[in-house]
Amino acid sequence: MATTAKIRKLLLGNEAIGLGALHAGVRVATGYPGTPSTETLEYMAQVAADETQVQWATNEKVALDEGVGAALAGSRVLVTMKHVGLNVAMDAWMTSPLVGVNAGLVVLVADDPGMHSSQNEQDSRYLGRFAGVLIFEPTDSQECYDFVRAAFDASERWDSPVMIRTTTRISHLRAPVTPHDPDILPSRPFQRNSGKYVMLPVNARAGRQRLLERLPQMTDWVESHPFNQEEMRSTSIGVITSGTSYQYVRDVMPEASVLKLGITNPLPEQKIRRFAQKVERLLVVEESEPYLEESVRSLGIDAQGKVFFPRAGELSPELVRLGFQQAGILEVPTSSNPAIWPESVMRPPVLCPGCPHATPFLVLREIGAYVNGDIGCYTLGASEPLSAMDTCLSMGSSIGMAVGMAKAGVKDRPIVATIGDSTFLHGGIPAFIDAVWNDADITVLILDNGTTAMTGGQAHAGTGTNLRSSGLPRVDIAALCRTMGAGSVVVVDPYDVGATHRAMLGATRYRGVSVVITNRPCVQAPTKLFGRTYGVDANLCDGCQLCMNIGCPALGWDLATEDRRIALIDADQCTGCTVCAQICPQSAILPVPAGSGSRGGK
Amino acid sequence: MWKKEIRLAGSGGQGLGLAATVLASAALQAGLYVTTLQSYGPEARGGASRSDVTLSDQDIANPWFSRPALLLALNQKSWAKFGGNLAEGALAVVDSNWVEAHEYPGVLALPLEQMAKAELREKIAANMVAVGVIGVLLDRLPLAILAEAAYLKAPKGFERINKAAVELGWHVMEQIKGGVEREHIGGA
Amino acid sequence: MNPGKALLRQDMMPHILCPGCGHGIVMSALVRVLAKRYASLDQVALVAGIGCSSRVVGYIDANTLHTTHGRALSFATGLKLARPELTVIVVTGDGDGLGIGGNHLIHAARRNVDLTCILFNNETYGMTGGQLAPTTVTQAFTTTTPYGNHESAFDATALVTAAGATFVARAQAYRPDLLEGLIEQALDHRGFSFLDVLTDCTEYFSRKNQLGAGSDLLFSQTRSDTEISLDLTEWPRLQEPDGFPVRNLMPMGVLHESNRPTLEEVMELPGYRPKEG
Amino acid sequence: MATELVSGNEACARGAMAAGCNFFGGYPISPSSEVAEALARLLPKNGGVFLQMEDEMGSLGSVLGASLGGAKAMTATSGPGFTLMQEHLGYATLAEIPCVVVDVMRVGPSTGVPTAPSQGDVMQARWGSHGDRAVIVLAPASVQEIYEMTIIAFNLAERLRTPVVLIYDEVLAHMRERVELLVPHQEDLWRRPKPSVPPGPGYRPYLANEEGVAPLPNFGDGYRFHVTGLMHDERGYPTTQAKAVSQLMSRLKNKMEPVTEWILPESYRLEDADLAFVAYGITARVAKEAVDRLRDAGILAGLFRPRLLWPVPVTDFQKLLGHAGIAVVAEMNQGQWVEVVERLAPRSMQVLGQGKLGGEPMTTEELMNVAETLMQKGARVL
Amino acid sequence: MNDPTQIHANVVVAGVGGQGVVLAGNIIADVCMYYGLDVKKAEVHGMSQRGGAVSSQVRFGVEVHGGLIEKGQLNWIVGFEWAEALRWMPLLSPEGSVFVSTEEIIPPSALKDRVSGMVRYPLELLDHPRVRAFDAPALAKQAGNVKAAGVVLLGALSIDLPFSLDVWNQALTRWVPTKALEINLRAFELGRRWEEKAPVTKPQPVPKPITRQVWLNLEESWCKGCGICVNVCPERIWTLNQKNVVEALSPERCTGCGLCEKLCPDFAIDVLTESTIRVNEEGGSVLWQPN
Repeated sequence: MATTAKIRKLLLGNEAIGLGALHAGVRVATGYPGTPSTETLEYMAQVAADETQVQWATNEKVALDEGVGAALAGSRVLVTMKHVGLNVAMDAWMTSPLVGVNAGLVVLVADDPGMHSSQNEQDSRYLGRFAGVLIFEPTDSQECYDFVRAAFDASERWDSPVMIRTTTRISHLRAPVTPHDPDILPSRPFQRNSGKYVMLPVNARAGRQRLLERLPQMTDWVESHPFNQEEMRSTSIGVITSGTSYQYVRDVMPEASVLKLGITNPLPEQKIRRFAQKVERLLVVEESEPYLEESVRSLGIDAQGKVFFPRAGELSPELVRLGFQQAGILEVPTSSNPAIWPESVMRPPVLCPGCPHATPFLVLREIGAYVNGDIGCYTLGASEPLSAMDTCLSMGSSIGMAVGMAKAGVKDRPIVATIGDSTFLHGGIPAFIDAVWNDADITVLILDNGTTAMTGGQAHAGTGTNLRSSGLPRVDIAALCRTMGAGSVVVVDPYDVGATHRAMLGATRYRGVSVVITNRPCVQAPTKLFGRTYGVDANLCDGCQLCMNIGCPALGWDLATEDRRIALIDADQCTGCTVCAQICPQSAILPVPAGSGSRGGK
Repeated sequence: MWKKEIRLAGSGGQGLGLAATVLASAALQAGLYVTTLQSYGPEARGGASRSDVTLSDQDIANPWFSRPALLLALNQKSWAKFGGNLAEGALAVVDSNWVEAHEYPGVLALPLEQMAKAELREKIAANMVAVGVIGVLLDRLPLAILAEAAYLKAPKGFERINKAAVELGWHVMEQIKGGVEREHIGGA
Repeated sequence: MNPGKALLRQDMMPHILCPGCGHGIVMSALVRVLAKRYASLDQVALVAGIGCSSRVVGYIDANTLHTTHGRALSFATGLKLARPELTVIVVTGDGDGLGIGGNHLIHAARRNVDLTCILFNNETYGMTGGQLAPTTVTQAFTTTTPYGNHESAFDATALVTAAGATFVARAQAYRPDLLEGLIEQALDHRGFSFLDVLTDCTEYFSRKNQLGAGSDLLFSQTRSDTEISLDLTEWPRLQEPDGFPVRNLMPMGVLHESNRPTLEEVMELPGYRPKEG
Repeated sequence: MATELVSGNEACARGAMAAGCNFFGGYPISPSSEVAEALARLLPKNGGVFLQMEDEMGSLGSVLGASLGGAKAMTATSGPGFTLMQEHLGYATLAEIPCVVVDVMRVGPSTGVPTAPSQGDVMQARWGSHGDRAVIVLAPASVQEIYEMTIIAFNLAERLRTPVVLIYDEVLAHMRERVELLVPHQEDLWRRPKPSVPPGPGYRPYLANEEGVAPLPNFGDGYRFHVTGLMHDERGYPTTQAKAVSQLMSRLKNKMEPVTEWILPESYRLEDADLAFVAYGITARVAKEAVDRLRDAGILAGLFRPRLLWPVPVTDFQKLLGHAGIAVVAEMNQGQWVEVVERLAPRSMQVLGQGKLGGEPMTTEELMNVAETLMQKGARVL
Repeated sequence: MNDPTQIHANVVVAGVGGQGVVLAGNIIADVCMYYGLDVKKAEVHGMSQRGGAVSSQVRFGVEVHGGLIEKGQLNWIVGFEWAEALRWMPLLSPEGSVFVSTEEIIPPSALKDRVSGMVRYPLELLDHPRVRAFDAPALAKQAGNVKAAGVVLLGALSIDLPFSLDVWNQALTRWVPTKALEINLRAFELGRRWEEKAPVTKPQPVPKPITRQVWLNLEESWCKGCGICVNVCPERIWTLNQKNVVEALSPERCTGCGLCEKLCPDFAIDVLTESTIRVNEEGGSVLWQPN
């Protein structure tokens, strides 16, 4: 590591955080995959020394627990998650500052403004402030690297976890990073201290007291911290900003003075007051919530923010420019004649060709069940043409929602919860147990594709692998469900449309908790899978479009025909899963004979 | 009314059915009424196969009889089976080479097969020799009609042999006739 | 529009088949083909046995003969040899054709009379309330297999192929176009042609085995193709799927075709005399 | 005309040919096989179809199919096979399909003695098929009669559109007798009635003619109609209406009635008989001999021989037999037609069933003994 | 612009998941790094990659702040797919230009209008002086693998940029897996000479709308309410009503495939088209017909 330290690398923000953590001497890194946080651990797994533990945990709560444990045991720990993951870890998160750390504990929380891959948009800084921890907000990959190293020092200094908060455009921004020499750390063996580490009410009260005493000291420390940097240029406009918003401000208003906040909890009140006094007009530019804006205002300082810059969605240079224009700071350009370009196409995410999730939703739609979905690729079962999902809330919620539906007395259609293997292990199990316990008449469809596909194919407890290990014990989901008391557990091949149909039908008719588990691996990860290519016999296809209802991207139309659109299979995309061939009522979809130009064989 | 119930017996394959056919055909030709019955099925393939022929100068009401007036027995088994159940005063013709039938007074023991072999080089024609013998005993069927029937009903290639065999039997029987007492033959 | 609809005995419709019965789909394909081929059905005879499938012929305005249980082929054989100019189509069920009538089936195949036999295979005796049929798959529940079927099912096509049928094919109710095409090919074929059509019993078999309604059953037919399933065996699975009491995977389409003189030709019946030279 | 020595089974085949039979579907069984063998030889030479089927159900099935195609069709079988044919006999009755079924009786039940004669199928011929049905059963007693009755059977089958059963025993089947093979005139061969209306809407295949017979066309004649073994209405469509069903059943029965006027029984020396033998088939011939010999012995015996077993020749029976004091019903079974006689006999008549089992025909002596014993007892005879 | 160490520019690589868009962006960024430039590159991860639009926004210069490119400041679009390139054109600077593959990947959602058969996708290529469209996959195929189409486009882009071929090749060597390197280097070279090599071909015919007219006819008294049509209809036109008889919910969506008719066991549905129309005068009412 040391030999390559000085070379400038092009790293994602996430990767930079991972590298920074490694250079800070992290010995344990854990987390649960979640866009946009996932690549941190994946990168660390690639580059870390052998003795460094990098592994996925079953969920964020478990990861944070592990993190606190490891920190108390003397290892610097990085725990990664996305914003909604922090909600899962919330219980431990709120208490961990009371327990404190021994070695540094840094929690990466990646927010997803604009909800590129999330079910909500939340500003995790509130949760950092809520817990009373330091929040570091880097603005690019280099800062990611630098801040995480500083965060470990801070964590140990303040005996508290530290949050590194990024957003999509930081996590997924690739930019140069110049690393420094790795830290050399003193040993910090575990010291028994049940009075501090055991959260009995009496001890917790003491912890709470420590936290409250610590906060003003931390504020003082932050006041002088170089990560909160005043960049004085023109004094007519001052902008307080953090994270990626800083970069947009720099791009759009290069002449503006900026107070760039690298640490956003606690806030440097004095520094803010000073900066406010230096500029004629003060604006706060930040993504999503008016977190900084409200804080500034609470100091009695007149600042404007969300009135010009949208609270919903992601910021962009355009939006920032628009905000400044609305604020009357930038001139609205006289409309030139912009080029008119044809409208592009909507390209919503879709299930991949050969995705084993397609058939179950096809079947669910036919059966007409009420489907409670969950978080994962299969949430796409909600969109056209599968359109077979009625609800989706959060990780692991499907089963509980189904139980609720059943208990509400819904009887006109079967109630189904669909949940992926990783999500089931993440958050589905307690709800599942509840369903069994309360004798809910529901069917749980576990879409087991042997990976955490949505985030790019990460391991989980059912895969027998983890980031840096293989041959691990594997949770047998079917056996687990039986053990938990499901009355009927059936494993079915989702590429077998008829069998899937029969299995789902049988399960939905079962009274009590029934389980159907699909058994085909994801075609994309961890290995790209494909079989024999299939094609459409134009003489047989009558253009009924039934195959198009799978929503397979490999299926399209032959546009040359005039009185009907017959189907066409893109041989490059076709994985040969055979589902369309099975449902084609005309038997028009057939394997392409080997040697006819397309990819044959397996 | 003249009526004669004849049983032709032997082992399957000895041509008793044909013998019955020749007799019946000749009788038909001669203006007589006739019925034939023969053992059937596995019995016809066994050691004691039989063909029954009833001849009459009037319509035959009942073709079925259990005690024949004339028995031809070509083997011992047939004799054992049917020899003990003959009508009163019945005659029996047996192949002397194969049948031991001393105890019965009306037995005419002739070396039928030997005769056929010696004279015609076809021992299989013993049945037709017997038909000739029976023809004489019946005294109702002219030799010409009987020989013609044997010729017509013979399997392909056996026409002349069968005809000659009937003639052989007929002539041999004519010669013996003197020594056979008339009342045993029955008839008019 | 199905042109075959005009060939129905309108005063008998709607037919007695249960809602969603696959037999109706096969019937629909059959009349479609008949309408395509024949301006009039005067020279077409439909001969059926006993059972739900066999009821189908009564609704078609042809020369229709609804015979006794299992014996349709024998009636048809007699009819065809007596009137060789007729097109004779036998409609039978799996119980009718393979159970009680199995003997006639194999001998009809052996004789190679120029008949077309369409076997409506719904895995059960529907008319009598859903009992075990020779085609009922192992494990399946019927009213006479309350503990699941312990026996194996017949492959009708293998049977008739072995018996000497000169055209053997399999189709499904789910794939009406394939079915129509195969009916046409079977009718084109000179000699004994046999078509095993997989249909479904929505009322009895389905209920006993929790297979759902008509459309559910149609969907369960989607797997019935060995070529596809062979492709799938090459794919990795995470664990072995549980077995269902479902039909063995069966190949579709024309499974056997051969050429030998029909009985009519051998008998030199009118219209079947051997060609000169 | 030719006089030939032929067996009963051969005569049956020859009679069928003379009647214009052009389809035979059969299955080998003793003691009927020679009928099939003869027709296998005769039919193809005369433009007919001979088909050996896979079993008896198939045999009669093919016959019915051929008949619907317009063929004059028959089959021949024996006891076990006849049993298997019962369903199709019922079918043919209900669907009104002409055909001739020859049953050569052998010892039963079950496989019994396949090669020995019996008269055990008389009731099966009547009641063998389930349900209720009217039947025509002919019982020839000589080879000559087999020949003639086969022709008659076809005539009845065609005219009345119904199956006709010709029933005789193994002795007659294999017995050879002189037979005059009379070639019937074409006008003496009855043809099945055909519809008098052209095809078209409103055509009703099962609308009976004045004889109560449905004048079905042949398949392929341009009429399209439905034939079913279900109870049907005049359109041939299945019906479950009680009225329609009972009408149909009555018609099927009523149309058989003239048969007893067409097929008369044989009466032998009955005019002054005190004791009447009632016998059919081979047994009647034995009884005839017994009559002569009893009369020689001074007993006034006579013979009533039904040639039509079913429907029962009631009128003839009462006319011819009315005055006899004793009726001895001789049959090679445990007593079948005797039940008919018991039912028909006047109160004054003593009816005795004389059965014979075991596969050997009754003998003259046996019948004479019975008669003599009865007469000795005095009974109510004189 | 000719000094590779002083250049300031924004490039977007746009395409569809799986086309190698992120990799291409990395290669460009890598080349810039060689010249000591500051680089910011925004990528798309997660759900959007599932068959959705993927882009790499590469910003480089002496000093670069944000990773996102502002409208009017986009200098080059490298479009791996036609519609994806089009998506970025509104951001193009007045002098900006486009290298785009003529490959058209039509998403399933663009094929919703099954009655007219019209595709909601800009099938027609643009005739515009700054849009340089060519059949990159064809060149990639020449190079040895159709999947190298993106690198062909990078080759084309490289002509406009002041970076040396060696540096490009080095970057390729770093980012492309060794076994595919030779093909990719060849593809890059073919891309640099795209003008002489690649004809502009029209990848998709522009379709005419379907003119087939369809009538639906229902024999209500024959329908037994089995629901087969409800479930097999690809357009989900049918529904069962209170009387347990089917009813056409949205007949205007009927494409006339006839599946419901063929799979109706009860002969209750007629799908009539011009060629088959013979409306039964007695029974059944025409449920729907086009105006």
